[in-house]
Amino acid sequence: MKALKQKNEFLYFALRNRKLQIGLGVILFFVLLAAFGPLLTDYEPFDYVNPTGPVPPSSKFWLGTTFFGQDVFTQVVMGLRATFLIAILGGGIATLVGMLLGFLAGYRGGILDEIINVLTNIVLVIPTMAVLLIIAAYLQVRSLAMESILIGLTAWPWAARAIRAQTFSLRTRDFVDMARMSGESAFKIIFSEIAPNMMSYLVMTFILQFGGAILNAATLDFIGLGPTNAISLGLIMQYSMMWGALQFGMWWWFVPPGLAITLIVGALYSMNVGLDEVFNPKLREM
Amino acid sequence: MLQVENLTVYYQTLKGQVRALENASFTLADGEIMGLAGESGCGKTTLGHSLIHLSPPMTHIGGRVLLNGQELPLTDMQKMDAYRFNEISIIPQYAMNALNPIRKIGPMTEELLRAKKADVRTVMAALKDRLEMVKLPQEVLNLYPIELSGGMKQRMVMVLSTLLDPELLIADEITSALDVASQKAVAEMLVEFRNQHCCNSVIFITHDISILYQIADSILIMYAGQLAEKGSTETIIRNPRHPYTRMLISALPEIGVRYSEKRLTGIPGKTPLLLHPPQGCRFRERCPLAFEKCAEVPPFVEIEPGHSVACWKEGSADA
Amino acid sequence: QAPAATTPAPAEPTQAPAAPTEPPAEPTEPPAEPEAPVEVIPTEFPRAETLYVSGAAWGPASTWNPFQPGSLANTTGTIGFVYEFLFNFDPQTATMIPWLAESGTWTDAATYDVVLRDGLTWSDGEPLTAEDVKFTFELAKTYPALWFSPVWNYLTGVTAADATHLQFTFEDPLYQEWDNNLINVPIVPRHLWESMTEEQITVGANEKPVGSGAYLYLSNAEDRNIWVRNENWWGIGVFGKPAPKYIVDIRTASNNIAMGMVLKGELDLSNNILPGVATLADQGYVKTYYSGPPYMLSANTAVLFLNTTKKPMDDAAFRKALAFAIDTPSIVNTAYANLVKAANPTGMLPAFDRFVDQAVVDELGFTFDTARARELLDAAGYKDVDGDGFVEAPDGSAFKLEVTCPSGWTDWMAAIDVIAKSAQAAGINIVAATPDYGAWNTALQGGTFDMTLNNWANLSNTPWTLYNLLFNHPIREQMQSGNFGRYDSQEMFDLVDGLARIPTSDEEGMKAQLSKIQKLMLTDLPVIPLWYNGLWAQFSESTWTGWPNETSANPTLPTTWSGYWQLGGLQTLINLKPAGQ
Amino acid sequence: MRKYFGRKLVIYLLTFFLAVTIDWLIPRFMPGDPVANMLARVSVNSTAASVMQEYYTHLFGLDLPLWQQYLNFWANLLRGDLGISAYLFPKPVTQVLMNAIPYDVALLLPAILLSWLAGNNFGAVAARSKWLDNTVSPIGYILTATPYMWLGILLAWFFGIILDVFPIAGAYSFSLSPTLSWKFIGDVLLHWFLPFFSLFMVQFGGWAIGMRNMIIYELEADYSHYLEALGAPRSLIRRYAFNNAVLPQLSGLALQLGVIVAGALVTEVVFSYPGIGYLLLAAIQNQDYFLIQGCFLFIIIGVLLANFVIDIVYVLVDPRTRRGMTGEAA
Amino acid sequence: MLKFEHVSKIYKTGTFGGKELHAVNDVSFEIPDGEVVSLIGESGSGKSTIGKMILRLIGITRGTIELDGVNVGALKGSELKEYYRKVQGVFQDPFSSYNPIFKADRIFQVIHDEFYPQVSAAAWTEKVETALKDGGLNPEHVLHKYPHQLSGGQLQRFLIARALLLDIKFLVADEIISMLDASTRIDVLNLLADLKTRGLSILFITHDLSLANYISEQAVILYRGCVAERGITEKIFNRPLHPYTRMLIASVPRLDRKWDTEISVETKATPLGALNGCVYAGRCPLAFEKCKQRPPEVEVEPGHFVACWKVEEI
Ligand SMILES: Nc1ncnc2c1ncn2[C@@H]1O[C@H](COP(=O)(O)OP(=O)(O)OP(=O)(O)O)[C@@H](O)[C@H]1O
Ligand SMILES: Nc1ncnc2c1ncn2[C@@H]1O[C@H](COP(=O)(O)OP(=O)(O)OP(=O)(O)O)[C@@H](O)[C@H]1O
Ligand SMILES: [Mg+2]
Ligand SMILES: [Mg+2]
Repeated sequence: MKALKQKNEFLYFALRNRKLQIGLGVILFFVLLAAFGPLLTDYEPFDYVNPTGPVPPSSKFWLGTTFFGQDVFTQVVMGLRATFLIAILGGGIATLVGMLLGFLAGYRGGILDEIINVLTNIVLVIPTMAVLLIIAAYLQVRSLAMESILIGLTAWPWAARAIRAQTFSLRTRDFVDMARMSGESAFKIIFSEIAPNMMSYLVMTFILQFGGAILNAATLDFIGLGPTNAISLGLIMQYSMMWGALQFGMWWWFVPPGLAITLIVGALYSMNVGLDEVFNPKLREM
Repeated sequence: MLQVENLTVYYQTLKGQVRALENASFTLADGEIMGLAGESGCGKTTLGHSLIHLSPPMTHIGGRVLLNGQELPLTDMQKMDAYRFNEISIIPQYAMNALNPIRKIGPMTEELLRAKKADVRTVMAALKDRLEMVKLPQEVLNLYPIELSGGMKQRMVMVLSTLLDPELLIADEITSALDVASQKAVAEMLVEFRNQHCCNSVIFITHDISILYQIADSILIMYAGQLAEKGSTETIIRNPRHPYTRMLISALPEIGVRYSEKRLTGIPGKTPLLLHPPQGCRFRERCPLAFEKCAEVPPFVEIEPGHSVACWKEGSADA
Repeated sequence: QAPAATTPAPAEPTQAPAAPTEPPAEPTEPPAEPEAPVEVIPTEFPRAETLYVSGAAWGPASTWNPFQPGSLANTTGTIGFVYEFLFNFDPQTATMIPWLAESGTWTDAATYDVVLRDGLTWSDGEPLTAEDVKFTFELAKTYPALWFSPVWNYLTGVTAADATHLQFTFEDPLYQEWDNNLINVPIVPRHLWESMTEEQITVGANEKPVGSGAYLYLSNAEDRNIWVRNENWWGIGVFGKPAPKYIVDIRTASNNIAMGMVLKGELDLSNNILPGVATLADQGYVKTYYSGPPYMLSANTAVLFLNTTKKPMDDAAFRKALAFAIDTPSIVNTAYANLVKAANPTGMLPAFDRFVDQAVVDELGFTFDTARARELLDAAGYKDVDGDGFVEAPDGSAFKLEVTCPSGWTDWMAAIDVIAKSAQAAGINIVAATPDYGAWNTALQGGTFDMTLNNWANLSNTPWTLYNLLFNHPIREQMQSGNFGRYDSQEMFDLVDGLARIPTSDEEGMKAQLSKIQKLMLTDLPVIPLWYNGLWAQFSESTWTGWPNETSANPTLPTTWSGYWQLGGLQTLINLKPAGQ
Repeated sequence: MRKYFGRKLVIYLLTFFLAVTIDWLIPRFMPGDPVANMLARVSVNSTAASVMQEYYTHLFGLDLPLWQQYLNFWANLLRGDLGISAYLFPKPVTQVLMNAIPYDVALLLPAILLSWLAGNNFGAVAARSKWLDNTVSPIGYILTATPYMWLGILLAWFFGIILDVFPIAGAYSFSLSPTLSWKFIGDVLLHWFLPFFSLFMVQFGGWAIGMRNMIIYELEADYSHYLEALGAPRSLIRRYAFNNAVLPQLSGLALQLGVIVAGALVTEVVFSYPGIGYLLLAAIQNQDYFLIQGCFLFIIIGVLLANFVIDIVYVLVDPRTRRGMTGEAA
Repeated sequence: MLKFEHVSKIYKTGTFGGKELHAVNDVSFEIPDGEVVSLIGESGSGKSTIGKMILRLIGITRGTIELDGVNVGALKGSELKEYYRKVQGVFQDPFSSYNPIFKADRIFQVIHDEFYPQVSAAAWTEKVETALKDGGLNPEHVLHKYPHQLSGGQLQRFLIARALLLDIKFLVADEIISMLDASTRIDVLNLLADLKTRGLSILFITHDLSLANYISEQAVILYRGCVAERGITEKIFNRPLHPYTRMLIASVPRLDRKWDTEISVETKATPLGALNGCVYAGRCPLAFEKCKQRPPEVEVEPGHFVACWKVEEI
């Protein structure tokens, strides 16, 4: 109801919200690491750079080396890139599909809504990981992009549902009726009247999908259904498990990738709640 | 008997203080139904709330409130609990949503009473009678709030709030969302409650003066966080002294009047923002009678017994 | 289970024959005492009497049918513990060890006489006779779905003269394959199997196996198979009594869990691959067969199949150059941390050293030599015309090849990486790719790959096994049993078929034939043998001693892999002694 | 209410039908031939290979026309027959699943229920004071953000390797046979604990955070303000807020089931715990499409059932669901 | 002229449309050109539903609505857009009629983009300013502001100005003053009334008879989707015949007279008035057997129709 004032207010609160600050900080750190990390290392992720096999972190190998003498730092940095790629692509696709269906169902209502609703419910109830496993197993050579698309295409239901609910409640607002009486098309109404009002919501949806995609990808990778032609944080963990990192105490092999995922996803969640507090004055007091 | 003395309540916000209630002083006699009227945002709810639930961002700036001679510990949340519900009660503006949606009404009431250490058995018995009074069937106690219509919920809250026969009942805009027929029913019920001593005195907040004329004993007009005029209903309606009151009343479409015959007019201008209210009389900008003196805050003075006005034109000078 | 590349496939041609399904209405009279121990499952296995092993089972036990195909024989003791063979084979000395048979002789070129030992019994107390052996072989005639049914292509009949005397008659016998069958066809009890349906015999689970062997099936769970010693085993008097009363065969989720257990002494023998074990062995935490590199015996040859139907792999000169380009020493050092050793260019396992024609190898063999590879390429017309650092085909076309192995087989992934890199260094544009196992397998059998690693030729009693894999024929649409690169040389096929027909006793004949094969192979080089995968074995001496090692007088194989019991695995158990004794 | 269930039932049935159909497609459209894979390593004489290939194809019914395979699949399914596992040939898939299911139930039921209960209560407590909130919330975020397998790995490393107090693989010791002895039960619990605990912790974090946020919303709801204005004790207000906040948490549980199942899957992999997850992984690695089929079906049915139970519980606790919703199609 | 002929609106409620809700039930009336017709009734009586049907924001279940002989219900696409040039609406909640994240004057821009793309920006600005002035607003004070920076009254005037930009013929004004303060209410009402002079017809929706009387020529009293009484406002106001109308009038809080506490606003609902009967029967103090049938509309005096079985007795 109070747009301009609100915008400034949002910025004011956003800049002061600890959860948002911390979340953004962590994400920024990892994004920078993913972007510029490769400049810091002389190795390729799969190169056998240390002939003596595994060594703990040192000035030469910042995060030690794997069983085969590959540089863990390089792998993690490249894995981060994969992680962000999947998160953006997968999370983006999920958000997009969710938005599309959510808007459509919420705005159009009626039989279309019913159909989308049933579809959403079905996809919600089917355990996506199981489906992912199966689809992933179908693909002979799996790429990061393929993995992202798969994740995106199975993760949209809750977003669709939430966006539908939001759209539904916005649709009954009088300004939508005003727009219809102005002869605006449904498409225009959705994207220029309804969507802008849900911006905060959409952003938060994307953030959550972003995090969800990372976790999903890690799970897939870990059980060996990740990309067959790239490195990822989940794969690093899988290899570490497979090659006795636990038994041989090579903590530097499995701690960094998991920690990176945890921190990134944790930061995203933190941002999400932070944003919620910014957008929702009721929560600010706490 | 309620005495409010120089009560000043501000909202603390990031942009500064919203001076929503300043220097309010008035008394409310036993059994009196006092209407509290004024434009939206003038501080009616603030006044009502500050008497029962003065919680952040509301801040108590000054003044005190005496109920039957006893000063209320307005700022002490814990101590106030002893008064709330027992002595002072409220029917909130949001009555439609005031009930816990997932609890049946009967059990919820019992739990509340038990938590307030009231004599549950007697009160629950009394509850049955009161449901009768508001024409609600006994079965509502076995229903969930969503199974009630809006009007029913409104009345249920009314019954609930007055269960412990409070000294003071604050009814905040309980008729505003209703159509004329329901307005009448609810307003009459409230009077009936007072008559049956379900509550002693009532502050009836509304922006609809014509309803006050129907049920209130006295009317208090507020303008932009300050008291403008208080007097008996007849006085305020028939013989208002504050220019604001006058204009307000004359803007009401009288029944039977037709546009084509008599064109009514409203009050030009806008209510000031209470974040940085103008100095002096806050009505000054919209007032046709304003003069230099109005740059000072006019005192709220009793110009005749039971009739107080805050206006330089009507105050001691002119009277 | 971690699909460690080189963990041996449960058996290969080792596939053994049938055993009983649920004993259909067991012999009514309670058969002797031997049954007793089977019924009693102790709540806890006394450590001192129990041998814990791992690395053999690929999945939970599902079948005790000794005739079922290799990768299904997860219950690794079924063949070898419960069901036995006419002969065993000692790969160290390359000798056939009479087992159920007391002797086997070719009385003429087409007649093979077998004399069974006296006093053989089934674990239900029934005697094991020539009729059982005859019955077993004849099953394959009745049911072509049994893996050894092709024996009837040249076997014409089996007769049992009496309880211990059998005669096999042949038409054009494939001696080499026959020997292989002697050590791989499990003999099943006729009195129980006779009444079984086809389905029970071919695909039945045979949940209560009755065999003749040293151990009996006790119980199983998802991650373990438990065997108990057959106190009435006929072989106790002949070979000695295996020391462990119980054998708990563990399926460890990852090879490293096995490692951790060996280190703690919870596991006596781990047959899992574990490249890092070299360090631990050096420091004495675990024992291995050799105390220094390569630590392990060799179990099979890892070869690089080249798809000879594709360009430029159809050019022998190119293949030869590639062989010189591959940095096998790096594979051995890096990917395996010296747990393996480089293969002989002929692909022949060390046990068959005597069959390698050194002269041929000296003349036609290859070693890692980038410069030589470049020379060869240049000579064959492969030149870098466009200056991208990679050579083009003689016709000027550029090419980019893929070397593959299944995804997740980390040691092989490391190996193909080395292959690709070293080939690139020689100017051959090869990249590594790791498809899923299923996709890899499809490409392998369908012949759509460029080049890929494979090691399906396991240790056996004859070099013929290896060449049968490498030059399997005829060329069909789907190559399931070898020759994945579709090397089409009638000459070679004839040579291999000829080898099959040379009696195993005719060493000189075999050598001569093998020399021809090796010569042709090293000339054409349709496959490039790279290294020997190890017979991964690391053991603890905390509970059991007497493990075979390089210093043992008669070293046996320290393995529990399916199909290896008859290659010395069982003998290893017999040689064990409780620690401190 | 009946309509509510009617609608749910339709969705469940539809889901089931769809899932089963997808399920049926699995072995038929996966790359490679399951039988070829199964026989891949049998390097026998090539004549034997093709005979066996044919024999086994027939055995799995893969030589029938597709529509007939599909109908057979349904018919068999309704008889509880899911075919034969290729990887664990010749065990029936149903039997293989039956061996694994107890472990899943033992792991998932307590982990889901306890973490939900504990998380919600803990979150409600956390919302109570700033101090608690500031300590509990970050931990909650970290926990929910933790990939299941990573927490599993860390726990295994710390408790299993460094402290060496818990076993990190299997369901019970290799030296024991299943019996009803205290020793065995203790051993089973010891093996159960870490996988359970890691599942528990991740979910716990999620619920705690969720409840914390929900309850803050609820404490700002009108009914809470009303009770406050009536001077009701904090305890009552909190209780009501909690009761209201629990509802979205309950539907959240339904939404989360899929994720939890995935979590259990990888946790089982980390701890080699012989449940469905572990089995499914083995099935995938061994290209045992029939077993994959079975695992998937089991997961689907499990999740559907759990959803159904949650739906029923939801209706019982939330009066609002019992009234039909209205909607107008413009 | 806008003509309602046996118009009904049935909402399907419940998931699979199991239940039906007759929000508007067989309503017929006319709105002559240049007249203000009030639609009066308590909450839920179907007033807004009628308004929205005219505006084509919801579908018409049965019957026809005609504007100058054109069937409104059948309009599609560009026809509908043309229709909106002639017919517009203003709603109850001024704040929710604006998209909160845009400036309030965006509504004018939208009209420009959709209906007058050929008009130059400068000319348009001029047009807007004129319209605002017509609406009693000072353009300088109100342009380029966000909705929350304007008062409810200003926002409602904005909406009226927006309608004026379109040269409309017909305006639906749905409780446009009920959320406004007493001080501004009357001005908006006056503005509305002034529009008549431009030859506009208005459907004025309210629950307050005195407001209807103030502004309109004709009134339609609606109860639960059915017309109870209709005709010339003055006649109805001075001589209400339907028990419902009487109750409504008695409920209006007046400043000249206190409520007659004898007239009960509510009687307990009895199932007497089923769908096919008189819908008011359940509450009606006069209800009797016959009320189980639907009473026909009777013209009791010229331009005054009542639907009540007891109309003769009253
Ligand atoms: N929580 C708050 N924070 C800051 N300012 C507030 C808050 N609540 C109310 N105000 C301001 O205090 C002033 C008085 O508000 P109050 O709610 O008492 O008005 P009111 O007379 O009850 O209005 P209405 O008729 O709309 O209910 C208004 O200007 C409002 O903007
Ligand atoms: N989208 C909808 N779906 C189902 N029922 C509806 C819908 N919209 C309105 N109704 C119902 O139709 C009836 C008439 O509603 P309408 O909004 O027209 O009443 P109204 O007279 O405008 O009331 P108010 O004075 O409260 O605005 C009500 O009972 C309402 O509950
Ligand atoms: Mg208020
Ligand atoms: Mg309405």
